[in-house]
Amino acid sequence: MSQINSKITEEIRSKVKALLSAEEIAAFVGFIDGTLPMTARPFTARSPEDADRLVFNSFCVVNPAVYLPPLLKSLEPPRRPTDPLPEGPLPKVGILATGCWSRNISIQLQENQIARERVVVLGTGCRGMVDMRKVGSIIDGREIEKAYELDDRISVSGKGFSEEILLEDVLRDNCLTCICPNPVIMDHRVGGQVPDRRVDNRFPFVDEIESKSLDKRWEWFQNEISSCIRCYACRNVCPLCYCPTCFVDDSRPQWVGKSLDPADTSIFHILRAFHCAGRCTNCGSCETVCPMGINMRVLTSKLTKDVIDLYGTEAGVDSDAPLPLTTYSETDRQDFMV
Amino acid sequence: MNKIYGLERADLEKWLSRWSEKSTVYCPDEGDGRGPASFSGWKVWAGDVLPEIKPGPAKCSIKTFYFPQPESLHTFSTASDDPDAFLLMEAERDRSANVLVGLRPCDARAVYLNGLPYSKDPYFQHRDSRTTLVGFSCLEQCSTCFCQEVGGSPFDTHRLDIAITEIKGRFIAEVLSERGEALVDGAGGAGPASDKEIAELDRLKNEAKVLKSDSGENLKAKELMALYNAGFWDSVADSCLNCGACTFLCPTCYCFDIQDEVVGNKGRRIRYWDSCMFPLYSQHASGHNPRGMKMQRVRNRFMHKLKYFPDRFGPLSCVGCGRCIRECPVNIDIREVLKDLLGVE
Amino acid sequence: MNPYLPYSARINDAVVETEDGNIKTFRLVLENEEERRKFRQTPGQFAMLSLAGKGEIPIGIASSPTEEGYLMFTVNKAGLVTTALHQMPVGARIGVRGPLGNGFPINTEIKGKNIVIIAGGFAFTTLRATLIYILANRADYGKVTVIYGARTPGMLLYKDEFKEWEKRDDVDVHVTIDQEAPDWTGLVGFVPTVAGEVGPSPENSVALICGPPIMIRFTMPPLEKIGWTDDQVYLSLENRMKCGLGVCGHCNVGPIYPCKDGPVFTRTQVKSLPLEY
Amino acid sequence: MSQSWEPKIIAFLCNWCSYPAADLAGVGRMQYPPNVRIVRVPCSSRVSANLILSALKSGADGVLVSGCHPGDCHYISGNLYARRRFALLKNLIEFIGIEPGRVNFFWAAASEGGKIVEVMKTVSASVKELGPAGRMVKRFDVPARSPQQKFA
Repeated sequence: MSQINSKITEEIRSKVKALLSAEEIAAFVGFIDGTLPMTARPFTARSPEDADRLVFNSFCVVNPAVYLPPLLKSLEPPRRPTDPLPEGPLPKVGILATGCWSRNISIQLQENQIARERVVVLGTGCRGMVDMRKVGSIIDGREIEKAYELDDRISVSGKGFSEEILLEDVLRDNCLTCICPNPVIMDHRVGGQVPDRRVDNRFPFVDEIESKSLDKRWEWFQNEISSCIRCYACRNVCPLCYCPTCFVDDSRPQWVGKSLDPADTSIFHILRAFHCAGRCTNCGSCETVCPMGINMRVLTSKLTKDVIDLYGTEAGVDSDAPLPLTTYSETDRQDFMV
Repeated sequence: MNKIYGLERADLEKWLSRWSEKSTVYCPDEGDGRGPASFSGWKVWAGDVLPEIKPGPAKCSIKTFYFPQPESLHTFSTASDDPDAFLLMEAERDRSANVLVGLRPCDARAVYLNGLPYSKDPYFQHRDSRTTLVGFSCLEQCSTCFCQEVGGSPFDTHRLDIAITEIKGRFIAEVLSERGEALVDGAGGAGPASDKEIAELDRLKNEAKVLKSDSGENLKAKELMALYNAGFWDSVADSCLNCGACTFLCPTCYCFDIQDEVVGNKGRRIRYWDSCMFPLYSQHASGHNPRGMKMQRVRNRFMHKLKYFPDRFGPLSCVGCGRCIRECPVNIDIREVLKDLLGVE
Repeated sequence: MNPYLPYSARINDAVVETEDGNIKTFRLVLENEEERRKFRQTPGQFAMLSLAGKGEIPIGIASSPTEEGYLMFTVNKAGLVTTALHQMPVGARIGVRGPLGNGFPINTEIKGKNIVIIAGGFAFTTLRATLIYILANRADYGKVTVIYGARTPGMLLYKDEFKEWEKRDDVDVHVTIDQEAPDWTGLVGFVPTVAGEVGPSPENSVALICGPPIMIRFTMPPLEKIGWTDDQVYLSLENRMKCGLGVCGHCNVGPIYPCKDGPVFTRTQVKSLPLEY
Repeated sequence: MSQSWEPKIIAFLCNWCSYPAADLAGVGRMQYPPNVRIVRVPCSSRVSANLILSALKSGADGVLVSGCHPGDCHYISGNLYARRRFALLKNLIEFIGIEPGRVNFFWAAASEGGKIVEVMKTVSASVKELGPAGRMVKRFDVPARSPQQKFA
């Protein structure tokens, strides 16, 4: 067991147990061990006993901020949509937050999806999460039956094999280009501060695609999305996606056809990414949860890169700075225009 | 008594090339492991060697084959000068004969299960009647496989036309249907399996059967509303993202939606996969949604598979392939739900 | 036979029913003579109306099989297809797929019984079919009582026909509106209240109730008070439907598919189901 | 490609400057290419990515979006917000391989009838140069995503 992560786990458990026992929070969003090796299941702890099941490890790949707005809403007393919020304090929710997760919480605050006084953030530094696909290619696609985590390595074994893998070799690409491993907002700290990662190039994949010719880029894009089954896992796992009616569900007009037409799937991916422009925190959930292994994060990374180039903003890092697409400058570049 | 043949690898390859003469032969397509997986999961057999068939079910289920995404039901014209404008005509159907080699018994069982609600569906039946399924029994199961718990078996033969079991480098082919016989008859080159091989096959089958429990009967005996009102649904739903990954990868999730598409003055009515995980699935035009809450939708998915379907048709609508367990972004495990349901008094 | 392929029909007539203009009754004539002859609906059944390029919608058949040669559908403008349908001119082509569902058991369970029809607002459509059928086979049924209400006089359906029915002495008609309105001389009050006042005897009777869920909920207590039981009450369930054949999955209420097993159920049956409609 | 092919271009013009500019061009009997189809919108910021991509999907060979000059927006700053979105969108769709000339943005004041005609001519010519749009256009001849059709 990883010393660092087991210490964080212990601290989370005791802190959450205390918060839940004292009824300071009604629920806590964290992770428990999954039923398969190297998985962590997002979990909502609602009782002090639940807190004992919480864990933190290198397999917490889903950004828990996605659960925050609906969970807060569900804890409000039932009322009609037009009725005002009842007077007095409403139940609070605790949440575990690493750097990127806390940036998403910050964005949700900026976009008025959640109220700061109802959220208790347990912040922890993050050394990156594991990409199962990278692990899979190292062990040649064989099935992992047992895995355990050490501080800098993972040991995996299955039928006829047993290997130790360096954590650094199997971290997700978004974690390898992480600029913000420590939380930007927090109420309680668990674990220690994690040193910033040295990142020479934050957008290697974007650069790689940009260097291709137009036709090659189209070919890459079409190939990338060709296996999309439109399960919308990437959309649903994204903490930025909270519209009551998504553009894919609009019927009048219908922006996106419902079946697997390449034009429709292209538009879905472009618009999904575009809606994250200037808001994406590079948490990597979309890419991780895709059952088909589509690297759709390249699109949001491209937008992030352009936002930095053009408007100099970093999503969710500075909660006082407005989000880039909710503001403007009179001197914004317009050399793209005819 | 089924005919049982014993083949060397080369004999089997010879069979495949003979079949290729009259039909299109497909085999599993796992992709190269890098980049996105292939959507269809099936590719036309290249005509060379028997493809490697990995243990456990392929990434995408046989649903990609039986329920094309999308399937054109009807076509029509919207041209103002066409006297038949806006008249729906039956779309042209695929006339080719197909042989699918290398699917796992769970996928074939899924075709059998889907055939129950689709018994009168002309599109499904048309495709099924032109498709011969040659399955490979599972000598090795994945940790996510649980077919024995839901009425299947690694040697299940439901809907299979030919079941092949690899024993000590030789392939033992059980011919199970007339369609299977028709394939084998013309192909030649294979002798009957030896008594020893047949005995070994029986032994393997019996061994697998021992594990079988009958969750299906057990759940059928339970009261519907007791399962419906069980306490654990909320905690299952707490983690769920309400995406459609489980339903779209599931071989027995067969729900579809119908929609019209028009390009220029040509139109088509298509049906395509829909998922009960999506809020829009059950939403009325008035805005009222009978399953407006995430928990209700999660519950509906599992209740349909494990209670509603068996109550109506008999078997559970789950083949235990474990795809949903492997691919669920938040590790919702149907085995846990099944256990919870079985525990309901 | 492809059950997904609609019959082709033409809009023969379209009448605006209500003052808000949102409800129209369409009279459709199937283009093929033989199909016209073969199409025999049971009151309470529905059909898929199919607008090529827009889609399909399930709509209750408002005409009785005794009205030969045409089909009637009363359609509320709500979504994509119904809006397009409302804009279609007389003579336009439309697809009809059906009849679908079970319909009221007019020739079995409820034959020979006293019939109480209770409806609210726009839900009178399949009950119109039922009433017309019963009146055409009057001798097969006992006393017939109709209780129908809408928000305002202008929101009542089939106004001319109601005038005719009110004149007849073999059917007892009570039409009510929610609130006093100028020039309205009839009953005022909600359907449940009126149903309580009329107090139809449960003896050898069945009630066919269609309307908004809230109306159904409040109509039951006054009926139960005078001895009505759940298995005497027939309701029609609605849910989002796509195929109408019990395959696509959309309309399921627990284990049943209203499109195939229903839409008509006794209240006893409905009560045994999850509340997912 | 035959010589007679003419592109279809959808122009989203804002109600307050660009549409009046096109109107002025008409009043002044200035000719603009007939393959430009104008859609009047309240403001250039009304033109979402959805609209632009829908135009391409529905078979437009080119898209033109025009609003008031910065500082002149009827709604004070609509076009300034839009400018950021357009910049990002244009980069993104070119990133995935849509030809740079397909989607065009410009500003036109109500008095600039001559300028709008010039832009329409330029865009029309450059789209014609690019040829018919092939990417992101919805068609029916694309095989369905099922193996038997994919390889047929």
